[in-house]
Amino acid sequence: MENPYIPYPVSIDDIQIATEDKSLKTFRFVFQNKSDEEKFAYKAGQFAELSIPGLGEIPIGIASSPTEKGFVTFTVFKTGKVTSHLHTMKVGDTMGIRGPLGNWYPWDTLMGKNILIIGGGFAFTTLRSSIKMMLDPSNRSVFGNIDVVYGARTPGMLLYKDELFEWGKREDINMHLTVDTEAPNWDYHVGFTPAITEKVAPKASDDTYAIVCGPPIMIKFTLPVLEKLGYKHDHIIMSLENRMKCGIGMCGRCNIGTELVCKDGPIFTLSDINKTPKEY
Amino acid sequence: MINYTENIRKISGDLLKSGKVDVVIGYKKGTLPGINEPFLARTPEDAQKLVWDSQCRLNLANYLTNRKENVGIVAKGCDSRNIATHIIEHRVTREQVTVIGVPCTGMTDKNKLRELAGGEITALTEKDGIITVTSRHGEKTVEKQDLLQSNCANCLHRNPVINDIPCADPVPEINTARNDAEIKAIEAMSPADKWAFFEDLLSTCTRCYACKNACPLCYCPTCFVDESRPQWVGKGDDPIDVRTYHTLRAFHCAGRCTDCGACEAACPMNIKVRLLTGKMEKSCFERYGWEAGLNTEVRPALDTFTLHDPEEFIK
Amino acid sequence: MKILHIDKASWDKGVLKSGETYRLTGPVKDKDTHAFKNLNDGELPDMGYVETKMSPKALLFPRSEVMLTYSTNPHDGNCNIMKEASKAYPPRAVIGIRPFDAKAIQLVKLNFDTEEYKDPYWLKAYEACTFVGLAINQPSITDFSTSCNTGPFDETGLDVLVVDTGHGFLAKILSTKGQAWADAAGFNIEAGADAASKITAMKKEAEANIVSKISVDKIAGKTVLELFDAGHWEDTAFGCINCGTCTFACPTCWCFDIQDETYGTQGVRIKNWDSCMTGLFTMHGSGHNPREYPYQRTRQRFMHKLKYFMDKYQEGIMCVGCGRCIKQCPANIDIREICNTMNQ
Amino acid sequence: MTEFEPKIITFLCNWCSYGAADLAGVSRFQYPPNMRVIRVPCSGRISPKMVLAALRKGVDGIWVSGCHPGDCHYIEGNYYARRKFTLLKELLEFQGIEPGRIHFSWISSAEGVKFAQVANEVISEVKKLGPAKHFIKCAPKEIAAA
Repeated sequence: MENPYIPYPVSIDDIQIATEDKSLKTFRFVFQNKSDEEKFAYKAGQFAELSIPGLGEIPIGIASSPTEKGFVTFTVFKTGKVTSHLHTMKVGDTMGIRGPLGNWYPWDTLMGKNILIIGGGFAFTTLRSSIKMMLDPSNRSVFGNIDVVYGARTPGMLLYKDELFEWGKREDINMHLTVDTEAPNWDYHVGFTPAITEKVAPKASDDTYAIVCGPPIMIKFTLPVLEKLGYKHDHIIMSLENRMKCGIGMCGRCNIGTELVCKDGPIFTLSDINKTPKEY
Repeated sequence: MINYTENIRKISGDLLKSGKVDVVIGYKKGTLPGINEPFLARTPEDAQKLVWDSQCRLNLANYLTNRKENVGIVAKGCDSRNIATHIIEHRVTREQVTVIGVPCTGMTDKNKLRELAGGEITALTEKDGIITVTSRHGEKTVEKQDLLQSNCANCLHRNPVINDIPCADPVPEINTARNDAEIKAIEAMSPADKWAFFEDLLSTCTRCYACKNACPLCYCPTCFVDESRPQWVGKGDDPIDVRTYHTLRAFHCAGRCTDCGACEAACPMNIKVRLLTGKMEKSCFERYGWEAGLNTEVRPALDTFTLHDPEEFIK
Repeated sequence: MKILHIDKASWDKGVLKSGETYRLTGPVKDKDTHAFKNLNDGELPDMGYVETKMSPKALLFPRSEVMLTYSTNPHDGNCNIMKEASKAYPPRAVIGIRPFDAKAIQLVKLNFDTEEYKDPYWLKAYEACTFVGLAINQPSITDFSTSCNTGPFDETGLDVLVVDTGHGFLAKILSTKGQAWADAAGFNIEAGADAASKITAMKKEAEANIVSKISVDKIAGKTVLELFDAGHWEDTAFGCINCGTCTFACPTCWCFDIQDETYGTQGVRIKNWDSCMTGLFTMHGSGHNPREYPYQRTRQRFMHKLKYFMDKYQEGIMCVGCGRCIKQCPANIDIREICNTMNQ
Repeated sequence: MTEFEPKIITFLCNWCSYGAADLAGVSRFQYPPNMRVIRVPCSGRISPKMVLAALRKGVDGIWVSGCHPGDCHYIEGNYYARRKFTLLKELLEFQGIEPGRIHFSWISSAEGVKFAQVANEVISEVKKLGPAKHFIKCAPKEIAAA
């Protein structure tokens, strides 16, 4: 019987400070047993439990793309007991990863469709995974137009900045980066994500899906914009968060109505979410 | 008791009708014999559901914590002392609260009722200080005073200390001094026996926290049992974790506990958790002459000091 | 189906004999109640027991259970690598379990034994068990099991159903596991031809003695949001003190917490019972709590039992009507009343 | 057999007793090395949680020391502490922690001699009691098995 509570042992391979305030770091892990990497086959949008013996576990979205081999990355905000400890760990340290967990963005449905990605702040991790995956030469032709609206407070708070600017130079993706207020040497948008979305988002159609991931306040103001633009609720895809422990649908704390965010989610369409209590 | 209920209904109805209070916290008839359910009356019609008898074991001050509106509250002696404590500790303001005072003749001990019935209680009636319980084995009738919870039998303040609208005339007090016999018996034990006594006492605890949740004193936004940095206590059934929990809970109540007995009445495993809080209150009384909640002016024992507090044990 | 007759003296002897093959667990007197415990050598289950305060769910889902072990010693080869705690699962006979509690185990199984994931601790313990149930002849006034797809003589999830006829026991063998236990106990005297009808008659009588009923027909027809947004919850939950009494006593409540505990450089990852009644249960790292107010937690419990579970699994409600929560609730929160309110 | 050497957690207030420990050190007053000192801002800062945390880890004795009444750097911290300690000591001893495991003292920063003297007293009292028996959280059996 496979024990779903045992994490795969991993080594920290690289640590990058992800934002100027140092509250986020990106950790790259390599599996200590090669075979575990195969078992960890994941899709963009899934998450994993990062497991530190003695401290506990935290559910974190996978930031690397399934097309990137040999490692997995996670960008982690320092907030509680486990994440604070993780931020003190060093390259070479051993810890555990349990997953992949949860569902993924509905890639089967999204094939051949135009994709509008809207992200804010720290919540760009699984979106990064998705973009990276879609831009992979073997996948790019599978999708239609890709538009990305990504906002942060300041340029220094944008995650994966180098990559963002690289993508900005490409022809096959439209990047709409924005920061809250004017900043030196900032040549992109200025303004909150919902406002920029209203300006740059592609027209709604049956063939266009929006993936929205960001802080509650961003979501709150972005959804009306999308509605105004004509996006149907089943064409708006969101990733939810709730307190989790087991990550496999058993411990009982992450439910919104009948749905378990860890197992039935974390990805839901807005029309799914509309049927459930807003307990997230 | 009948006129208590009638008076409470009348007073509450009037208070709600006049708009003096927005809600009244009281009890409504329970779904099982031998227990009533705390109830929030919002309208004069709701007020007609209010009841009072000797099965109102929980402390209604617990339901007052942090309420913002004007509240009428049905309160027996101990409840009123916890309302006073709430006022001292700024959980509510004096102006907000209208106490419908119940001169209390004590609550029945749920275990004594069960023992009396000799099985599942299928019906219970109470009239003029006589309680009749019915079970499959028949009917038993006993004077209520023989069925009292031990805190009620030892009660020193049966009449509410805050009593805006009394629902009846005061009842005579039945005790003049603390009865610490049970606690003294433990104090007389050897350390090893004391340890073993509490080990056994707490052995059935499941950490459901009914004791702390039934307690009007336990309102910290984050209880120490939930603190994680550092984590003071494990969350399982390890006996030392259980002991740590009960020890700290009792200490947190020290100088604030009115011995209302809600913790013990709430405990599904019938653990005598009052032995620990009782020890603290005994110490507060012996050392500082302190009894919690007798007025709304004096700070509780651990929130004050005198220059010459006893300190014979300090080197 | 084979029915055995066992007189009371042979019962005791046989049960003890089965102890040579099985680890025995059963109801024994524990302070002022009964509890399911592993029986010591020579100890017998108290077949005259009325009820246990705690359901026997802890046999498969202990209050605290070590799942994994680890070392944080850098000189250890396995430093910071989690290992499954070694555990043995010898065959166990659970004697005297009540039918509704056995039914509850089947409901809990839906959570721990899924297509995608299996909880090995629960499942291995479950598979090691032979459930020898004891029918309830005299249901409690809070027993509403017949409204919950079970009842005092329900055979669901049992390997043997034992019926106390007063002069002896009738043991209905319900599975090969049950037959194996009977063999190990040396019970082999088949009851007379009237045994089946005797059991049926006693079952009818017991069911007729059930005075509590609930009904969920209208709940089934309503949407989750209709029930969730109904205006009554703050008042319904008013008396609730949000302790964990009901969730811990409940045979179908399965929620748990995972905790690490380190002792020097060695540690364990433990599964502990948890309760949806507590604020911490759903508290986000940010401090945001989707169930910030106590009434929201009470609502979750009843919505889960009476609606979410029903919609998710199509296996009825997540309640077997044992009545423990009703009897033990310090505030007299009564699931039957709440069910009525929801079912209006 | 070597003599039992107890571990004693010692909470010293920053302004008085910690200074006294320093003074005892520089003055070369002798006391055995059984103390593990934790410096706290004030004896009033000590929470029962901290005392229990130490007991749970298996310390054999606890000693809390602060400024003399009237000398608290925060004017009245030690007056509150005095009441707190009174009740805590009684609560722990009520449950079977032996008298003699938990000690309190007032020692000013000028009282290096008193510090050494009380240290000796505390150690000898705890030694007499032997290793701590109660309130120690033990590792579950699974660790021993691993």
